[in-house]
Amino acid sequence: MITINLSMALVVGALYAVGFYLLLQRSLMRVLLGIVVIGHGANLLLQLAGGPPGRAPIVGDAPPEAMTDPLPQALALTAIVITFALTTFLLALGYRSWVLLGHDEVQDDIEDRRVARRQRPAGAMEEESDAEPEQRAGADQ
Amino acid sequence: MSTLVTLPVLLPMLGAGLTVITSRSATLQRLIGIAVLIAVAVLAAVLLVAADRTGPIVAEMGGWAAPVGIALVADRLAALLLLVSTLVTLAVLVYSIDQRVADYGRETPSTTFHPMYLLLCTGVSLAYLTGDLFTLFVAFEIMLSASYVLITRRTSASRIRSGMTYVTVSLTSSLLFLTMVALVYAATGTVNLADLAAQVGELPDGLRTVLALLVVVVFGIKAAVVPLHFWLPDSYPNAPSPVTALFAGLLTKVGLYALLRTQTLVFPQDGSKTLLLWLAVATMVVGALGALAQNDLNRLLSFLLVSHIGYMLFGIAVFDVAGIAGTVLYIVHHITVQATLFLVSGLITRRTGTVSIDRMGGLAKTAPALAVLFAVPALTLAGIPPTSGFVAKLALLQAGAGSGVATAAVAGVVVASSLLTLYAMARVWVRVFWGTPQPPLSDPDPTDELVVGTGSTPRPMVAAAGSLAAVSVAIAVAAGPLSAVTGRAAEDLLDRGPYRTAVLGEEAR
Amino acid sequence: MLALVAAHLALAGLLPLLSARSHRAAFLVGALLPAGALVWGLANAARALGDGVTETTSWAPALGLSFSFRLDALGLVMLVLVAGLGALILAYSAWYFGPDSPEAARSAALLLAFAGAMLGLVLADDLLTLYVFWELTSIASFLLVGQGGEDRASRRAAVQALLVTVFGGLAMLLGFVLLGEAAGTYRISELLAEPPRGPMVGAALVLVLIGAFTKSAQLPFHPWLPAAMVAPTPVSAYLHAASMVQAGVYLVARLSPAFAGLALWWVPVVVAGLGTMLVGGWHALHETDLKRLLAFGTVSQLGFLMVLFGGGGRFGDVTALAGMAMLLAHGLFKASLFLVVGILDKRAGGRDVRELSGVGRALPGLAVMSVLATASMAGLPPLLGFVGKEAAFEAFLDGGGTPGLLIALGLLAGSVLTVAYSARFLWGAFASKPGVAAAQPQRPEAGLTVPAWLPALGGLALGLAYPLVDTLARGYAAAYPPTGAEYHLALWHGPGLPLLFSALAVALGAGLHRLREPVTAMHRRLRTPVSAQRAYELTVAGVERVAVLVTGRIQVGSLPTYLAVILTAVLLLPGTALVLGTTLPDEQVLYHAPMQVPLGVFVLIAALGLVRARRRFTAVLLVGVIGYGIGGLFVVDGAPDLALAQFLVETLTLVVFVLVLRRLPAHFREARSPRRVALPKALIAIAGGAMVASSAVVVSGARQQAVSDVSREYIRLAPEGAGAYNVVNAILVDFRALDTVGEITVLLIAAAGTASLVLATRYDRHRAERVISGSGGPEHEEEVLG
Amino acid sequence: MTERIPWERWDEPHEPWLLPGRCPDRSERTLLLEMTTRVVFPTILVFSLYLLLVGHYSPGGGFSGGLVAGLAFVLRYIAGGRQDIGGAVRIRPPVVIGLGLTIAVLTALAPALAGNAVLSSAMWEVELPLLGTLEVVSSLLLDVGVYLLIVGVALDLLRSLGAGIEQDARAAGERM
Repeated sequence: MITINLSMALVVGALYAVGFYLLLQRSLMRVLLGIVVIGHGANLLLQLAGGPPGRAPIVGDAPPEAMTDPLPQALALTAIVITFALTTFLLALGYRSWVLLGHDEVQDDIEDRRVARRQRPAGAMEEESDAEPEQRAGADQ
Repeated sequence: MSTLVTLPVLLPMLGAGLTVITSRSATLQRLIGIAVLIAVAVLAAVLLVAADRTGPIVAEMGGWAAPVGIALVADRLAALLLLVSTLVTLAVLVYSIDQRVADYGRETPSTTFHPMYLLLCTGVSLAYLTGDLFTLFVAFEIMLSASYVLITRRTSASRIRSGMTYVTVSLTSSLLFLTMVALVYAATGTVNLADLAAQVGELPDGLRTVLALLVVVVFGIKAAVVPLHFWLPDSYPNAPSPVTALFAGLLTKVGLYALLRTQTLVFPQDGSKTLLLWLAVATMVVGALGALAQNDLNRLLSFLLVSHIGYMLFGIAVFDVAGIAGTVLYIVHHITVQATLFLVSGLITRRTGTVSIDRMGGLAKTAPALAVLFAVPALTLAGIPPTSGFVAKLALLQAGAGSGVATAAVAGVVVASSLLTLYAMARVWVRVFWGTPQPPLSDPDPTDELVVGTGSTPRPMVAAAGSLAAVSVAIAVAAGPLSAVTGRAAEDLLDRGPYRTAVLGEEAR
Repeated sequence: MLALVAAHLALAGLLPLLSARSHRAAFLVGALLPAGALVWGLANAARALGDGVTETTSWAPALGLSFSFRLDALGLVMLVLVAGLGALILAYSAWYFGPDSPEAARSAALLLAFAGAMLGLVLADDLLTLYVFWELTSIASFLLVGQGGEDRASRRAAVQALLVTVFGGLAMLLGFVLLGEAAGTYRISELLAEPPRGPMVGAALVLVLIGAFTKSAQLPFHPWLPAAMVAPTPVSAYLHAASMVQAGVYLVARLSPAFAGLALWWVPVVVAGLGTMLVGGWHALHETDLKRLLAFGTVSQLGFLMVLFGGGGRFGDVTALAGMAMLLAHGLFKASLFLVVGILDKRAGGRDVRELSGVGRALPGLAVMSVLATASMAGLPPLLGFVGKEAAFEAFLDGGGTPGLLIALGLLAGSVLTVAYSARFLWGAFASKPGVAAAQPQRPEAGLTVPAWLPALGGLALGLAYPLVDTLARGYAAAYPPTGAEYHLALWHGPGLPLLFSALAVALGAGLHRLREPVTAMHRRLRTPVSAQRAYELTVAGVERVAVLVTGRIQVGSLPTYLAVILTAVLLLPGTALVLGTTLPDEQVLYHAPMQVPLGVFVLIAALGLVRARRRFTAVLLVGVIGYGIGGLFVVDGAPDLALAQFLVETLTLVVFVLVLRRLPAHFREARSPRRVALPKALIAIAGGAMVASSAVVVSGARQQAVSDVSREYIRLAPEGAGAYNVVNAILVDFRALDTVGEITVLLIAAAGTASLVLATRYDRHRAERVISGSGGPEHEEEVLG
Repeated sequence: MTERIPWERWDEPHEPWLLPGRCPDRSERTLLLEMTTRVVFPTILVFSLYLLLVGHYSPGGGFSGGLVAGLAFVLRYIAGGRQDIGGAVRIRPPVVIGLGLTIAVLTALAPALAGNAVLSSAMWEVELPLLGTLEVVSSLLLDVGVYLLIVGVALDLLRSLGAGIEQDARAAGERM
């Protein structure tokens, strides 16, 4: 049986696409919004995983067979709170970055760039690159 | 007995709650932290013995049998990893307390450190013990969010970038994890791992492959498998050394553990073997080459960490009793040794005032104790006999050699990257411990204000790092019983029967 | 035997304590242990030549790891060399190192540890046991060559020795494992009894040979050995002449009885051995440093030994007899000669051929002893070297056919070189040279001369007592197919080709020495473009270069790139499987509830607006709109609890965002990315979204029922089991309460982390000087405390 | 907390509950919002408690209750600034959070002392005058822990992201 319909799949897909796009930006704030949006998409997907709409799973209010699947709701609720918590944290990180650096953009790693710029080994094992020719000749024997 | 299974999770959590409340008292915080971890270590040892004798021990949370309730399962694998991890967390905690005392005196409390540290341990314990996919997600979140706080604590301008990289990549992987959970539930209607073992088997092959590969990617990010590893060398080295030691020792291993658990229990089909082999090769080679390109001691160690993840992945790829047993043994060894190396690196940078190996020298003369303390884990990591690294590597090589030409060829890559590891270590030795002694840089390294050379190595810190090195030695000495346990653990994992029966009852067979 | 080895290692650990008081005492105490090992070995000689003395201690049985030892004829010969020379050299060191030499303390402990490891290596009856000690000797060699690592030459030499020998060692380990897996055992005695065969075994043997070649400095791995001569002389004498470098030869000797019938085994050994013998001998002819001269001589002799032990299976047991004799002879004469060089270096002011003059006249005793040792090296009767060389020629000439003849000729050429460099050594060390001031050597103490005399005399004594050597060698050679006529090691076999070859070697060698100057001039002209040392350097530099290039290319340090790689991995792995391996379900539903459509459109519009938003506040508001829209969808779905939580959390999220946005600039400041960057990002994002959407549809097609079995149980159990009618709440606080506890933990962490990040900011402005090792400043902590 | 009040004056107002103690800047204040907040605040708190208790029967629970209470404090912060929160809650937010977690974990562990499974719950029926029979479930205590923790988190966020950032801005000489 089909539990996830096309329109909802489209909404989920669009949320992921927008989220992924924002995730790939340099501003930490946009990255954060991307994460929030993907989180929304994931929670919606989780809820949809439970099956088609139905009555709220409250015993007494509805017959059991008409109820929606309660487990994904519980899981999604947990996930929502977790996403919220991490969002807050990342927001604080962005704020601190702004305070320290004057911007909240994600910079490239300095050390990585340093390695990438190096054309040749900075002195292989042991200052080999600057070994005197005589010494090499001696070692050639 | 089943209550004991819950305590490794709940005790650190309780400890965290209490350390938040007692955050004004340094002594109380430290006492709580150490007491909790000692208790967990003892518990883990008891669980290991019990699980080895009687099979997996299950705690049904709330008294609800799985899959209604959440089951915590201590089987040989989980109990073993729990024990080793706790020994490492304990040693690292003592080290960082010593460091704090050395830097700021006995009275200064570290408000957020202790709760976060204990919660990280909670997350790790829960990840090992849980028999539920969603709880695994929660466990990862506890562990990771605590790690976010630890890695960004007091970040400075030059370090905040690495914190962002770490947090963002981890959050991305968490969201992919959540997506995976949703898809798995949508397909099967359960999140209990033992239940999933049966349900996933009934899915169409193609769909099962999609889910299995998604799992590989999700846990591959956490485990830093090439090409999903980039974040690790950019972030770990920039944390304070005890934190790096903890992360390097534990967090990637938890990712590997999750991969191992799901690959064996839920997706035991052969489809991803070739893929995993290739990933293992790439991880070993790229990590080892990365290490050779570095001048920063911590980055060098981080790349080596990546390289050795490849070893463990190799064992999973081989996917027979020998391979899985080799991976488990390697995880046990590697958790210990990698943490030790980062602790020692912390001592070295503390003494020299720099992380750049080009600016160090002559430490063998000025700090011979440090030289010995570095040499032991360095040789262990390089797999020089008779250390634990050799034993674990041997187990993997045997698995590779006994499982066909392709895996034997990858065993050759294991050997080659082992040589590169030794080369990297020899280079550190030559640059840092040999040569002419350099005075400690008293003015802060311009690139890195967290490293200030004090020229001293406080004895308690050395003792903490040394005790971890001793654990590493003990693993080598006890290789006999240990390899027997890992062998039995691997049989359990591939059999799946004992685990499923323990969680779901007899009818699951 | 494990106890013996362990005692060495344990005492080595304690020696530094003794060295702190007296270096000499440390060396002498250290010498006692190898001496004891020698005594033990000789006491067990009879048993060793019989069934062998065995001992096994289990270590990790699941991995086939154990410490298994066996003392047999070959082991006994090696034991005599390792322990006997070890004791002598340690005693010699007691006088060699000055009282305040920084090298002494280190060397005493390391030499003794090395002796222990070497003992373990030669006694091992298990491939893995052998490997354990093999690598330990490499590490000991690294530390002994490098010493304090203060000068560059020793650092480079140490690293080269380590890399080359460990490279071989690791290859050998893989070979061992392949061999062990193929045979089902790692016990050498069992392997020899039933040699495994198969394609894997071929690969294994090649790998094992790489190990043997690197350790014994065979072509093309040999340059590390001459380079290692920067080490103190006792170290060179012990490790790099008499024991460690023989390990590769020993390994070949150990395994040859099982595999020497295979061309894959003996051909490479013999070819590499002959080549090494010639190249080493040739280089030795031109060295001016006596130590390097001896080192190249060692290289050459090791090649010779390789030929002898490798050829056993093809050419019969006489090669093995010759090999045993030469193994013993080489250890004795080479140790003695090295010790002589050490004495010259310390007491005669140097070891350069061009500077030493008249030493023979000043120290005639030393000269006599050197003549004795050199004669053995050159193969002159009545020394042990002659006995061995005779047997070698005999082995290949008698019944070896054309290959045998060729090898014998090669050995002859090598022997000529050997005689020539032996002469050069004597000339260089002791001759009076015109135009060079005569040296004024001090008289060396007995502590230095006696250890040098003993092995030299040993060569003479064993040469005369050749039946003893013959018995020993037979114990080993019995493992090979016998050659036609029974042959015994002896000084006199009557005239024949072998004797002629020996005589030729001496005559031609002497001639070559006379022509040394033109020959050396020719050597200079002939310098080859390919050199093994250059190859090593290029390899190491090449690896470094590749490392930097690869790492620089892939570790670009850019977060968006990393995330793009991760997303691409998702697209490539599960995405490909999704496209190739699954099909969309046939029947499709456009929507389940009519309200889903408008709400969905609402969310979509907000999402698209979000992409284009340039103001932070707008973006945050749009995210809020999405959140409320999803809350609405939850209501439609029949999830009021979820919807309530979603609305509340969304509100709180908005509040939190707004609190922070108060201080952030209104617009996103980042520059618009150029099209070539933006487009791939958009493509990856869209593909990712499409993948999630389609996998959702595919996955839901696999589902059997709407409400899962577990959830039916929840609905059934909630009222009486958990006392709750709201099933979702029952799951949260009862059935799956652990998740809830975990989740509030995450909230705690986030709150603490936020406080820690935000409240720390004010201390960044006036950076506290007391920030040490990054564990957090106290002021900051108090702030976070609240 | 407060000194003893003579019994005959207990009905006189003795805390300025409609106005915060300090007024930093008159222009920054909206009296209407402040007044409304002050009136609504207790009501919202009561509602949050209702949500907490009613969770077992209809939508609600510790989560939603805690969030609602948290939002009530947010409202007070928006209306009255950080001093106002300090006036309402005297206990440090991290301690509230820690207490919440401790209660939750202790609730989880308590059944183990009685030999039951960890996190298992017990039920009691309580006769209440007027309201009738009430089923009390021990897992309510867990919900209380959750509630406390979430309130604490909200307060802590107001302390850090709210007051903390404000203080930063003031130190940097900005107007907010």
